[in-house]
Amino acid sequence: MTTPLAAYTTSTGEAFQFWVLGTIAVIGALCTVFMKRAVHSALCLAGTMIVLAVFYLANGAYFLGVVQIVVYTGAIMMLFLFVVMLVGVTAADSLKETIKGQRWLALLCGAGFGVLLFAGIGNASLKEFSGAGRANTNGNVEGLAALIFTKYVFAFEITGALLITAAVGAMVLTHRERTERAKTQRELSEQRVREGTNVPPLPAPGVYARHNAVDIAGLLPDGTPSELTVSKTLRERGQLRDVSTEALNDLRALEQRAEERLERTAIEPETFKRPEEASK
Amino acid sequence: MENLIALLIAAPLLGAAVLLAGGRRLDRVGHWIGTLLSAASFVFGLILFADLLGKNAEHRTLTQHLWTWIPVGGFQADVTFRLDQLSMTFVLLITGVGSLIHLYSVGYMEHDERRRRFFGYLNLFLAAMLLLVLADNYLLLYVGWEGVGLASYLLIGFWQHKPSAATAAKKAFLVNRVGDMGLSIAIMLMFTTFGSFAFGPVLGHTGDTSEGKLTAIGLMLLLAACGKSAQVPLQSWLGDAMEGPTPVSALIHAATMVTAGVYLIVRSGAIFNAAPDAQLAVTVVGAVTLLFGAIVGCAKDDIKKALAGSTMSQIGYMVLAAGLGPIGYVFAIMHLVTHGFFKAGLFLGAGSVMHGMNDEVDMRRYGGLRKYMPVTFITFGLGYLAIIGFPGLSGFFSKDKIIEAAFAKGGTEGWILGGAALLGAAITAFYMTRVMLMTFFGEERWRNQPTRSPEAPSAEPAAETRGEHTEPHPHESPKVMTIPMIVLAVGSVFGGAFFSIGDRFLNWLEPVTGHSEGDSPLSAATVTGATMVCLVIGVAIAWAQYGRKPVPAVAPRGSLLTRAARRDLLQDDFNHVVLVRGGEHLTRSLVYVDHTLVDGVVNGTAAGFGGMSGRLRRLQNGFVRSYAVSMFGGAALLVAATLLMRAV
Amino acid sequence: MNPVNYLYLAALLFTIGATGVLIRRNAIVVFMCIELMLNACNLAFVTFSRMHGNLDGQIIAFFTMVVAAAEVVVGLAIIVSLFRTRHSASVDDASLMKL
Amino acid sequence: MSFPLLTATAALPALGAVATAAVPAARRTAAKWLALAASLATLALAITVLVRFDPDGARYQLTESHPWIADFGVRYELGVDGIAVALIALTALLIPFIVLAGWHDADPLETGSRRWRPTQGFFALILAVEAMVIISFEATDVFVFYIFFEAMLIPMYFLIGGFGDRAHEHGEEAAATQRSYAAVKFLLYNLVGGLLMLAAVIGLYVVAGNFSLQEIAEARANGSLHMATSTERWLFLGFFFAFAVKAPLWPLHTWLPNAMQESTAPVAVLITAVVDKVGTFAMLRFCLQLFPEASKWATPVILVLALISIVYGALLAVGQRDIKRLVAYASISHFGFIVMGIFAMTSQGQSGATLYMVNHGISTAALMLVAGFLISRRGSRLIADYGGVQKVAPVLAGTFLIGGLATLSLPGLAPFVSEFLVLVGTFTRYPAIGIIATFGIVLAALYVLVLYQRTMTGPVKPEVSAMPDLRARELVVVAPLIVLLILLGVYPKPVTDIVNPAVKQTMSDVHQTDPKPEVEAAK
Repeated sequence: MTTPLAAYTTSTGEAFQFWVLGTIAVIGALCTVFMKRAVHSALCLAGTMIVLAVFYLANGAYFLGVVQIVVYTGAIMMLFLFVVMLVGVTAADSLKETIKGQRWLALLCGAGFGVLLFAGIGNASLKEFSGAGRANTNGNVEGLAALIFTKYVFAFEITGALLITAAVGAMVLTHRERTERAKTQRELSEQRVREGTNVPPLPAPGVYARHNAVDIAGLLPDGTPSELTVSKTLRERGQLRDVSTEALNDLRALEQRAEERLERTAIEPETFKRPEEASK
Repeated sequence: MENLIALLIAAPLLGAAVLLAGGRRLDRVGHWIGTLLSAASFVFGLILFADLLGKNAEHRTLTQHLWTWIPVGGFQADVTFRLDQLSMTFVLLITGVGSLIHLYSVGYMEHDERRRRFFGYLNLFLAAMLLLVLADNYLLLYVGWEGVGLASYLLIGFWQHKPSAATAAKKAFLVNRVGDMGLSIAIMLMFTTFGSFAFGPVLGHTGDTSEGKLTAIGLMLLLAACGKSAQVPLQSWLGDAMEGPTPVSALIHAATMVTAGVYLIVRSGAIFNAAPDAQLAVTVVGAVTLLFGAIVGCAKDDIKKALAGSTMSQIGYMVLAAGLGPIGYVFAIMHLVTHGFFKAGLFLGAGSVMHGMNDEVDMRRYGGLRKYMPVTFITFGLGYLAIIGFPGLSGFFSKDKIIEAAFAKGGTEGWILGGAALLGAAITAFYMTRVMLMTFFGEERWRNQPTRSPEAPSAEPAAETRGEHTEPHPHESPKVMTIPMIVLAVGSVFGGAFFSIGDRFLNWLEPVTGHSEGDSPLSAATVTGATMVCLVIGVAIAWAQYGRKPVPAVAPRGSLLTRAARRDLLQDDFNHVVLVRGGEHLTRSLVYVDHTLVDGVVNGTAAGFGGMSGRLRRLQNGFVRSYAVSMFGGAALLVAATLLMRAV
Repeated sequence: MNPVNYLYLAALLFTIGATGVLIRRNAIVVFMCIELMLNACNLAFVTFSRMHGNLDGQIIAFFTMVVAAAEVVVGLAIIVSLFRTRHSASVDDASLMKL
Repeated sequence: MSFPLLTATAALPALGAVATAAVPAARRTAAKWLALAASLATLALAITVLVRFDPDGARYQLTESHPWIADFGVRYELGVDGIAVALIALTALLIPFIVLAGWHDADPLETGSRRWRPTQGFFALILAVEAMVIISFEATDVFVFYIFFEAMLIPMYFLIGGFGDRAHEHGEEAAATQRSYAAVKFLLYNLVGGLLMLAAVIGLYVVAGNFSLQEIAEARANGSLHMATSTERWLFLGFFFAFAVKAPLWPLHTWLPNAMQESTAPVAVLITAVVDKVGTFAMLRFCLQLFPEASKWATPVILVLALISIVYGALLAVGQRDIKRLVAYASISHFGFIVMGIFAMTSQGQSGATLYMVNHGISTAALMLVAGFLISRRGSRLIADYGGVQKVAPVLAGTFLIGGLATLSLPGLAPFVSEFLVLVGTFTRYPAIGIIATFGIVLAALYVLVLYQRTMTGPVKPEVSAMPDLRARELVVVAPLIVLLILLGVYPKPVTDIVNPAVKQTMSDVHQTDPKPEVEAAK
């Protein structure tokens, strides 16, 4: 596939490779768009990018191919994944459209645009190919370097500046300025006592032995879940799993079996509310 | 000598300016200033009169050019005065009677705190009226014409705190405005026809144009005359005009202003002579009005309104005469002058009666006043005899001549008109006798009852100072009021005889108006006889009804005609229903239309744009993705466009 | 095979990415789709450089990558802070541009 | 290069405006005096213009001409003919009275009111309007005229929207909203007109190649500049529409009642007596001179519209309950007369119309300002709230009556002369229209007298029983106007002498001569 010289037509190998990987790339792109979960989209996109990297290589852009893999798939996509994690891996956003007509318009525009592009390329009459060979006569990387540091040096410098600016900007955006000194443990506890709100440390999640995962709220005596027991982040992401109902159901099942074991008549649920009747 | 003419007008004008702009500091002397200046105007008039008498008949026309008023292209209006026999007659009448009534008012308005303004208005009226009769062109005449209208408006509404007075004033001005419209249209017609509206060019060239044009002009002038002289159909304002102080009724609404219409017609005689149809219209209007007024006069219990009705009918006589053409012009003016005397006298008498009766105007609350106010009684009586045409008194001569002239018109018209005139004479005799009897004879119906009848509240605010709700104490008026009455009585006794013996008046006026003896089917004697008979009949009926049996203090319901006549023969009701109501509806609907339709279209457009933008605004739903869609669509379109460009 | 197919592929990927941008609400996925579009462009560039036998196309692609990297950094930072403030990564929630 | 008198006349009030605006907020009274002084100085300059102007001299005098935008052939060209001189004099004459009458209208309200009323701004805006009006009377370059014709709207907008009657029956907020409605309506109406005119101006440039009124008019006259009939008609319509909006002609009139009703009396006078005159003036100067054929073509329609304005305005005035609205509709009726006179195409009609502009300015000023004094006393604009005023304030009532009589054009007062001239001028060519228009004088009498009766006569209402009579300042405002009304009514010759030659010129521009009377009796 690393044909040094691509002429008017390419080798069948490359053709084969194109058709196979191209399909994969398209599928990956589609998945990126239509996957419910951001993580999956990210992974599919990564796949597409790798395919593209291969295509770069196939087109004789060795340097770019590598950079594609290292920078894009390596750095950028990972950045994406980090953010996804931050926002919540499991958060699956519905693909149901809320804006009226948006989806149809989008598809229409997309299709139309695609058709136009194809038409454009189609009648562009791109016949002769001088191939990447002549470009890469004295090495692809050297050639690029020569160009970057001579012809495009200013652009290069400016992009560098741009990158730095972007980095600073990202820091500024994400950095939250502390207006006051962070409270120490001691101060916090004192404050709690002073205010009289949950003087003891917050209850731990999963008071039932069966459920001690962090994302399950502990139940209050009346069986309702208590938000306090779960960490703030999860609460905000709405990733609490509420087990109060199933706990009650389990309890009822337990009672049921106990009754059967003791050969008592099945008790209607209301006997829960009238224990004195149950006692006779 | 010509320069005196301007002074005639200047004197009262100055008076008006001084009195109205002078402010309160003139309150104590104001009335004397006014009287003096009108008297001065009268004196100037006399001087000029003497001057005219000194000339021979055909040179008795003085003109004075003051300045060019409106010069635009062919449209040349000058401020030029023309004093000939006709206007001279009026000048003397106006200034003379005017001065007398000024004098009278000094006493009559004594208790009114706004007396100064009253005299200011009176002077204003004199100036305007003099301008009217002295003008040399119709436009300047128009100025005087509306000027007197203004003065009458101010004076009728002098007691503005009374809504009735204010309304009456407004009504008078509006009805007059309708007439003025006729005058202005007439002037325009003159301009388009003759290229001028000065008396000379217009009246001198009536032969050069079509009769149709002249008829149109004539009818328009007639309309104007109807408005000013309270002729049918524009007579409705005169009755209400009695809301004004009595001297005003005497001067403006009896002696001078209301006769301006007659002046206009006589002055435009040349036009009417050339337009028989217009003349016929004039005579018809005159005849109708003289009957109309007389009938109304019979029914009114308000002494002033009764007199107003009679004024209407007397002016009807004059208009009728004026409509007869050269046969009648002179007699129209003659009757106008004599009428000026006796009707002014009668009004002043009425005013004096009211003065003594706590401003009571209802004749049914009078009675037997002759021994309490003898002077008033005598003067009023003389005026009464004069108006009914008692032989030898001035009314006799003038009215008799008119009736003759009416018959002299010839043909069936002549008979009809003459008959109307005769009938009118009979009715006149009837209602005047009625007034006389109810006021001065019979038992004293004002005894033991408060005179302030609730439905007829007192006119004068002065009354509030003296008019308690008690039984009145009839008393003779002060000298300053009686003297003018006496003078006028003398005039109304001897005026007619003086004028007609030796045809003095005829010879005096003929150069201006021209004169021709019609061919009367009846001899003068016959007509006189007939008149006498009618007179006697009228008096007799009145005596039978009001002299023999006592007059009820409350008006009986009366016959249908009587009730109609009390309501001015339903003319006001007609106006109210048709014009006032109709107008109100029209304006109200127009206001609605303007607001909903004309304005609605505009606001609708605005609202439309607002709605459209609101709908477009929905596109800006704030969702980044929909913006993105539009951007993407735009990009697609751009690509398409470029491709098309390359394809083409 | 004619290398033009690469261009067709690039066009296809670009369109898919664009549609994704329009369809998805999750800011992160939207970003991924943008990346996809950028990559499609890169592929096209590379193919062009092959056609013309010079390296400029690749240079452009290289720069694109750099810029993309910068953009991703800033964009993700924005998403994070957005998430902090409104506890959601949905682009529709940030609809303050509405009048 | 002589002293640029015309520029000075326009520049002086502009400078005055700037200076007035610059007065610190604390020195309110100083600003008032400054404004008054500026307006008086302008009056002095206007009088010099009047003196320096030679009625029998060249058509445009005191001309100034400097290149401005060379690329479009725009020149800063000024020049006055008789009509312009008369109107400039009127403007310069009225402004001092307006300033005096509005002396306290822009004082900050007593505490408790949320409305802030910048006194300096009020007077500065008035002066600015004066400057723009004057220069648009002077401009003989269509482009220059257009600019100021439009720029006028800005200060007017603020005057209408920013300053209303002190007391308002519906309370502060309602007043504010109504004011802004009126101001926006005024602005939109005139802007629409202005836009059409702009299109026409550009079209004119495309056709004629420059903006100079004189050059184009001459070229039109000697036929060197030919316009296709349709082109001329379209351009004419573009111009006329703008002017018809400005001088409200039915059915484009509805902005005027709102504007006059909501603004203070002096501003209302400014609108109807000064600003609107620009519209009618421009019809006379631009429509007739630039597009004579089209003007003749449109005459019948315009006359009918004017007729409708006359009768319709009068009828609506009768139907009004609000004093200011009543005066506004009366003005609409009067503008109908003016337009009718202009398009009657007779020398009487056009001289009458010009005279009418002057007289209507004075008479409306008199009536409206007195009405303003009345309203400021009682704090209500509704006629029904008054009654018997003449008993407590006779002088006020008297001046009000005189103003009203002038409005109903009583002979002897100035408006009569102009109104009669217009009627005659129309009658000589279109008798039917003339006669119908004559009904206007009856209706005028109706609405004026009804207004006077309801407000001034009758028993004294308790609310007005304590009403003070006119104060010295107010007398100073009203008395001269009344004197002027009488003077011009008795001796209008000076004005007609100035106006007539210009009118003769205009008549020859439209190739019209007065119809000859049937009988050549007078000559």
